[in-house]
Amino acid sequence: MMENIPVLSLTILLPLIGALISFLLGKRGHMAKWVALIFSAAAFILSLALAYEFVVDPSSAAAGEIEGYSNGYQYYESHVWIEAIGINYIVGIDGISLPMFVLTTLLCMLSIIFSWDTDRRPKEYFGLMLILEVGVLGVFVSLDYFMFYVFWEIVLIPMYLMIGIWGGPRKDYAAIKFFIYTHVASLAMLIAIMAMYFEASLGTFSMEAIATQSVDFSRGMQVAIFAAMFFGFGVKLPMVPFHTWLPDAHVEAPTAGSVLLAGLLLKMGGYGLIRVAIPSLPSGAEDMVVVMAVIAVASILYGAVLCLAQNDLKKMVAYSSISHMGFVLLGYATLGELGVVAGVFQMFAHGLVTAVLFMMCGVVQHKCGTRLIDNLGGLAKKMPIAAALMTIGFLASLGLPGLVSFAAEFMVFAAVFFKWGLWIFLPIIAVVVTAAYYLWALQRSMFGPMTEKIDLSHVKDVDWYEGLPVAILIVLIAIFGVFPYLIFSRIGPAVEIALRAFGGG
Amino acid sequence: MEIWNVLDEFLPQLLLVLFALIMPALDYFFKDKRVLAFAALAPLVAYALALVSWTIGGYWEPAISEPRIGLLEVNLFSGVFALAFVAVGIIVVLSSPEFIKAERNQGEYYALLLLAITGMTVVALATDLIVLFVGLEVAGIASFALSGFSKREKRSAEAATKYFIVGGFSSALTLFAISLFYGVSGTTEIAAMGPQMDAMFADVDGTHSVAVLATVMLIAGLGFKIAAVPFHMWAPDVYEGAPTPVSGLLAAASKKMGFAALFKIFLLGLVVVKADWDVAIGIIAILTMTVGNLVAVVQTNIKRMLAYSSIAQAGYILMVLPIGTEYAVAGGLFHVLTHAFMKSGAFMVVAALAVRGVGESIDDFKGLGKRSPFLALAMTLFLFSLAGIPPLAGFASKFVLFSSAVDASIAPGGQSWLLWLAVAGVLNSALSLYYYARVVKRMYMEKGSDERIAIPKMTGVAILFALVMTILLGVYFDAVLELCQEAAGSLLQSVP
Amino acid sequence: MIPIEYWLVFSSLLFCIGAYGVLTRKNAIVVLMCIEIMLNSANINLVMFSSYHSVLHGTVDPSGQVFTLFSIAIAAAEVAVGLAILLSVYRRYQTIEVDKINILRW
Amino acid sequence: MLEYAWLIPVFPFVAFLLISLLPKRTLSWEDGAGYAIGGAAGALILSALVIGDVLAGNTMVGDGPKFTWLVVADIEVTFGIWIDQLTAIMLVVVAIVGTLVVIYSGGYMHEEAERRRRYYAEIMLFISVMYGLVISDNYLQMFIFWELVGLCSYLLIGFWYEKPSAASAAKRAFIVTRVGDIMFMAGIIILFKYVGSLDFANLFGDEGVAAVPNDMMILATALIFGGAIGKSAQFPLHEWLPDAMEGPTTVSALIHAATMVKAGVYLTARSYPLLVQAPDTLLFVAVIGGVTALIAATVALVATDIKRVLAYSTISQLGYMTLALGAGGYLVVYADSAGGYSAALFHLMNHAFFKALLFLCAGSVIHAVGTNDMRMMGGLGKKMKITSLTMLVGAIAISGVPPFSGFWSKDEVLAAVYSAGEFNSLFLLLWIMGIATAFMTAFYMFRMWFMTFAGEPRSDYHAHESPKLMTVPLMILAALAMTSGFVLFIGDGFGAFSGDSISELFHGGHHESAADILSHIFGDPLTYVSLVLAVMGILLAYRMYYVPGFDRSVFARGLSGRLQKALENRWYISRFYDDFAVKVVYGFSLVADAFDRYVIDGIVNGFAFLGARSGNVIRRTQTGNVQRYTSLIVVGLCLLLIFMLYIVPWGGW
Repeated sequence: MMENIPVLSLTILLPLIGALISFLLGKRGHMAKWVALIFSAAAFILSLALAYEFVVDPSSAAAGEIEGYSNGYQYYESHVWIEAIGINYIVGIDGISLPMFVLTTLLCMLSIIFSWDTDRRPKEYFGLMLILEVGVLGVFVSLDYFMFYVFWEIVLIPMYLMIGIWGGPRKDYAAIKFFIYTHVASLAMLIAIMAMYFEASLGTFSMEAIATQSVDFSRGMQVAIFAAMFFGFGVKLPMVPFHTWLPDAHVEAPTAGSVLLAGLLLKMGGYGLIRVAIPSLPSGAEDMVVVMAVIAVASILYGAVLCLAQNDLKKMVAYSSISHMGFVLLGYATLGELGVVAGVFQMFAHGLVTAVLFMMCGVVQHKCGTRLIDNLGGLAKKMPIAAALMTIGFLASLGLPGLVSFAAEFMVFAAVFFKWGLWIFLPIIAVVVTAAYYLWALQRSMFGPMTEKIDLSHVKDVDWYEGLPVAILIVLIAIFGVFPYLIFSRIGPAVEIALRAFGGG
Repeated sequence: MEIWNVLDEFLPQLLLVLFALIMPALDYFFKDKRVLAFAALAPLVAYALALVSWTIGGYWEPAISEPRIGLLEVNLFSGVFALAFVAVGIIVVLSSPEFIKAERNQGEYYALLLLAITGMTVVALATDLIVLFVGLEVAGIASFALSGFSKREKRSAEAATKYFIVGGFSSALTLFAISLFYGVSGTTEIAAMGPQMDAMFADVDGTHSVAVLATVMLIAGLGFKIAAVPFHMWAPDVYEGAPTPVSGLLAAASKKMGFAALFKIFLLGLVVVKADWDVAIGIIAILTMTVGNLVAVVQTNIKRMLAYSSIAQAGYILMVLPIGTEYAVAGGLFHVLTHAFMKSGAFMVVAALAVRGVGESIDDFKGLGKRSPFLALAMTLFLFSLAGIPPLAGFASKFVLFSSAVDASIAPGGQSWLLWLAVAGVLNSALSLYYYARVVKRMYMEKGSDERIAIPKMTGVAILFALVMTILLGVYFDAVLELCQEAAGSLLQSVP
Repeated sequence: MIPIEYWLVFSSLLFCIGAYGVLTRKNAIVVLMCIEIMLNSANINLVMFSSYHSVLHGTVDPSGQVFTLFSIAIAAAEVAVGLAILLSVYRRYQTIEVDKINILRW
Repeated sequence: MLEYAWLIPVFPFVAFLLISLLPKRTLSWEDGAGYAIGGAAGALILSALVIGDVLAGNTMVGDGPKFTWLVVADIEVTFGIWIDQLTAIMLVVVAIVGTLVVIYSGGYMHEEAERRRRYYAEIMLFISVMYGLVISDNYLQMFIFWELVGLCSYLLIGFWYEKPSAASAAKRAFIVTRVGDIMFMAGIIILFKYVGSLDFANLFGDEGVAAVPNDMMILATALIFGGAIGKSAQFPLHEWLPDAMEGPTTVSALIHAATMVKAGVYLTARSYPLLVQAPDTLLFVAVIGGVTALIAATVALVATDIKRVLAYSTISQLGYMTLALGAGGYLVVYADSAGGYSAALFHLMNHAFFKALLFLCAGSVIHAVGTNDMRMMGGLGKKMKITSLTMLVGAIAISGVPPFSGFWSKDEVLAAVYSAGEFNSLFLLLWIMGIATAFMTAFYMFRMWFMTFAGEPRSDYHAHESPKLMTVPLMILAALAMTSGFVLFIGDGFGAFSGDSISELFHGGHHESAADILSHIFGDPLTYVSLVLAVMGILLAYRMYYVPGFDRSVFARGLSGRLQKALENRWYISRFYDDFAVKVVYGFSLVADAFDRYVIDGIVNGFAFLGARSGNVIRRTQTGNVQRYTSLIVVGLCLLLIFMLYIVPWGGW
């Protein structure tokens, strides 16, 4: 069905075209949302088709049977870009990037729907969103370091502008903090990339090619490069103590911005670790295991404890992201197939769940005019659907079995026990704390008597464009909670390849 | 006849000087002063086309005739620099007529502009200290006059005075340094200096110290041109006071001339004493980028901010000297090229706004995104490019530049301290993002006047040219990077 | 023949005097003159080294002397431009004392 | 039939989906009550068929249909169904009580016009996942449903979410049980590591058991029991259950008395093959059970909220079952007898019936009176004949008066504990605690009954008997409470039936005839000890709460006064948790937040500030005086010269 079509490139290109059209709409700014919807939906459909055609376990099929197959990657495309220093345009997708890829197109489309009532500078708003999609998609399929970095950085600008233009009261501070903090991290990664390029001295930036050399780098070199990469990816993740850009960015960002920030941008960090850092630098990863584990556990617990103290719903959700992304890192830190697969799955799960949470925070903000828990209360009476959706979102996020996060968390815990035994009791405490802050927040904002601090007389329930994306996400959360196999089976073989350097995982 | 050989290699410069000389006449004959600009463009475009078709297109090769008299050499290294100078020249000339509309004696302006560019190209071509010094001075004197061109403008006169005093002082330092080098080497030919100095060190006691003294004075003298810390103080004042297109010329071209001289002298003539100066220049590089960026953060005048940003950029390029590999020089050349476009572009946006009566304060940029989407977008891209955000030109060249430091530090037998140059570079890039983003914020995130701004046509063309190049060199820079590598090779292959 | 050290000391002194003048004198014309002194000290060096090398190598080495001619010409041009600039400054500021010319700062 | 057992939860689940998703207009008959009853009944019928199959001797242990949940590396997690005698007992309970409660709800929830729909949806979801929990064939699957029943409990406790106390109680219930849940999770992860599978079939087999090292087995079983502590409200995690009474009474009856809280006991029973490998854990189980039984009973003595009395009673009875399981494990290990095990299950089943009955009666009373406070009631016996009579049946049953069901099972439990004393004398102490509990149980049950139904009304209300929809289930349950004890004598007897599910663990396994059992029970003097104590409890309650003129204020003075105060404050356990949560945990989080804001973020902002500040400082050096600039050139030149002449030759780079 899709032979000889550069599907990946096409999927990346579509939002770019959409963005350009959107910017050039001139006086017809109100059309921007349609343009954005059409192009993002087209990208989503393409990515779905791609996921459908994706061969689940490439190693079981004969290599020749899969169109565009190369060394674990499907839909592989390779073109020379800058010959002088060996930069290539290489894209390909495997089981690790596939869930991220589809998640990206999905969340972008849903965010666009969610933003349907945006009437402030819609051209720019939707255009930037599509640009962001281009960047994120590019990151997830790039197989060339230079390209990877370029896409990685492209993401920053639209997000900076989104926070800065459509943000809340402290947007200036938050936007610039986000921009510079994550940029510093990217630059650390950049230096690591340079070091890998020269140490491998192959004259190419191709990830696969460099990986063949980098696994044999000296231990010291590996640790140094890994540390730089870890910092670069970890800030994005974000890990404690380099997380403080996140709450600020989230609190000020517009809802759709938060959704994409938490749903996709954080995943870039986790994705980078497993795509680049860990498989390419096995000795470095092994030496840094303790650091990774300690930071991961610290993120999980610290993030969770901080959530308890938050008064702003969105800030709470932001801190919960820190906690949940800690599971990703913890999974990776085990360096075993189980943990890594679970970590990747957790990224996917968190992407779905956190999108719901931020959207619901947005709904509360739009309808009530405030997100401060102290000012809320008893909203379930006024907006029952919103309350139900929010409850489901919170439950999903606290790792309720049957919803998508559980499988990931459970497997991460299992992997941790397999590797470190009874240390498991440290991160597992977070499960209780997580339940505590979510339910407490729910109790104070949605339940109880109706608040008198704000005027609730005109508060309506969710609008269709708010409810629909959330409902779609919730259905997916339930589906993948009941059938995690669908994703796990795809991640597994890819992770197996990624962990080859560790002697069979 | 040897003299004809020289003239042959010197043809573009002659053309430039010729046009410079007829400028006053043209000024006298034509009422529409745009004619002057087009006349000034003619030799520049011709030179540019010739350069492009040679360096990138490869359609012809300069005929290098033997025997040589050893004052000038047309090679790819000089070609790249000349390309940068001419490109900036074109951009500046294009945006000048609208900016200096109200001034008298516009013929002089273009004449000086052409002479300045002539001087710069001479520096790029020079293989002998005498010619190099002459080139420096021609460009310098022309730019002193240029920066004072807006005679009714108090700041312009002040800028010229300061530029002139500091510039004269630095010329004296340079000349004295050159005289000392001549003393310890017995030659003024750059490539021959090294071996002769080596022989001298062995023969005569104390000559090494004299060479070090001369090196220091040369660093100071040329450090003035590139505005390296602590020889940079004049730059913000002059860039602020000078007419904006001239500021663009100073930041984007005059500074590069300093690098042309530095690369030649240090990498060709002074490699024998590299151990003496490499750490010092490394420290200066780090200081330069850091101070430039730190002070840029607190500026309120956009031209001043861009001036400090130029200082910082000079720090990046200065890395090349201590690294000294071919790859590093390629990165330096590449950055020279990209910086020429993005910095001159940024200055031209300021110039275009000034033409329409918008002030130079960063606050005057409020709401520019609404008032003039094109100028705002162009400015955004120039600034992000300066900050090194992909996929823009500034990123590509910085990437090569910084990676050369990494390369040199991890290569077997490399000097590991060079890594700190890369680290300082990236940290400074992040720091610089702060003030660039602040301008972007003013343009897009803050409300200003609603009045739309019509873009001055010729300046608009200049900006568009710079913009296209800024994007192109970021997205597809294969040919240019290859050229820079070859150019670097052509410089370093003559190292004895 | 006068030993080379004498010449060096002489030119260095001249250079320092010039530099000192540039740093301390308020009058821009005097500053300009001091710059000329500095340039001339370099010229002395060039001529001196030229003859020194001629003696050392036994061949005539004219490049230093040629250089001096060029630099004298350049210095003249510089003075011309400099005086013009000072003139225009005087028109705007009614002074040529360099420490009064300081609206461009920070 | 057994392979279709997975359909049991599907019925209520479909009902749940229909009720929650159908458009409002389509959904008829009291907002979904019809679908709910249909779903529950469908499950009931299917359960009955399955139970019939099990009674006929068929089981499905580890050989049923499987569904792959996920595959990672060499680990495959599959879900399936597991039907044995233990499952059947739970199915009986869930099916019968579930169906009756749903029917009863039709009357009870009549006035909740707007919310009935949500109620039915949630209750259907609960029944569905409860079935799922019961038929799970591995720990992970069980854990999933385990959490889901917790979720339903959360939702239903918070049914009247606008009441702050309800919202708070719901949250508490979830969080406290979650503490148990993470222990459960940790426990199964430990097993997962050593056995590589979570299927009961693999875990309980000889290979599975042998694969786990002894200390890890103790830890794992103790942790799994930790899950039971949370869910079955055992000490010290029992305080959520009384709070959970904020929910509708039907919910209390179904979830917080008959089914969900039994899940912990069920889990412990299910884990028997592992528990018997770790006698230390068994002892722990028994001690927790005994302590729970006693403590909860003491608090019930003074509770004035009718539902809280029942809640503490539930905790106490659950403690009984746990105690029996602990003792039963000892019997299995040392005496090759499944007596304690089947006693626990027997009590589980009986308790489900009579406690559900009691709760529903209480619901009927509350429905009529509009308050939970027994001090406001009194004299309801005349107005609510059916309710008072059925409740009396329940009270007698729980007090352990023959021939009602409670007597048989309670006696079995105590007998098992006593005989375990032979192997560890601690059990004798536990037996005494059990006996004391039995006495107190009888007392507080009749205290409740007398306060509610006897005497004169103590406040102004217009009580009336509840509608048929409510009283019929009451009567059915009353009948069951009277008779369910007799299953002891049907066929091979309940003991043999339930013992079959762990029959491979013990070797004695002789079956007694009905006459043997009877003579066994009534031939044992200990039976009379508990019987007499129960009767004394009833009489004491009669004296204190029925016969007028008894001055209860004597208890409010001195030591007993302080004791009473402690009891009224629930032994201060709840307050301790509150203080811990608010002062310690929340306080800590506030400190952490301040740390995050001012220290970690402070450092980040500090860098920004430092940058701007130093920028400003450097900027000020630029005075505009050109001679300053040239001076700086000279200074720089000198420094460079010094550096290059003296430092570079010395430095080691």
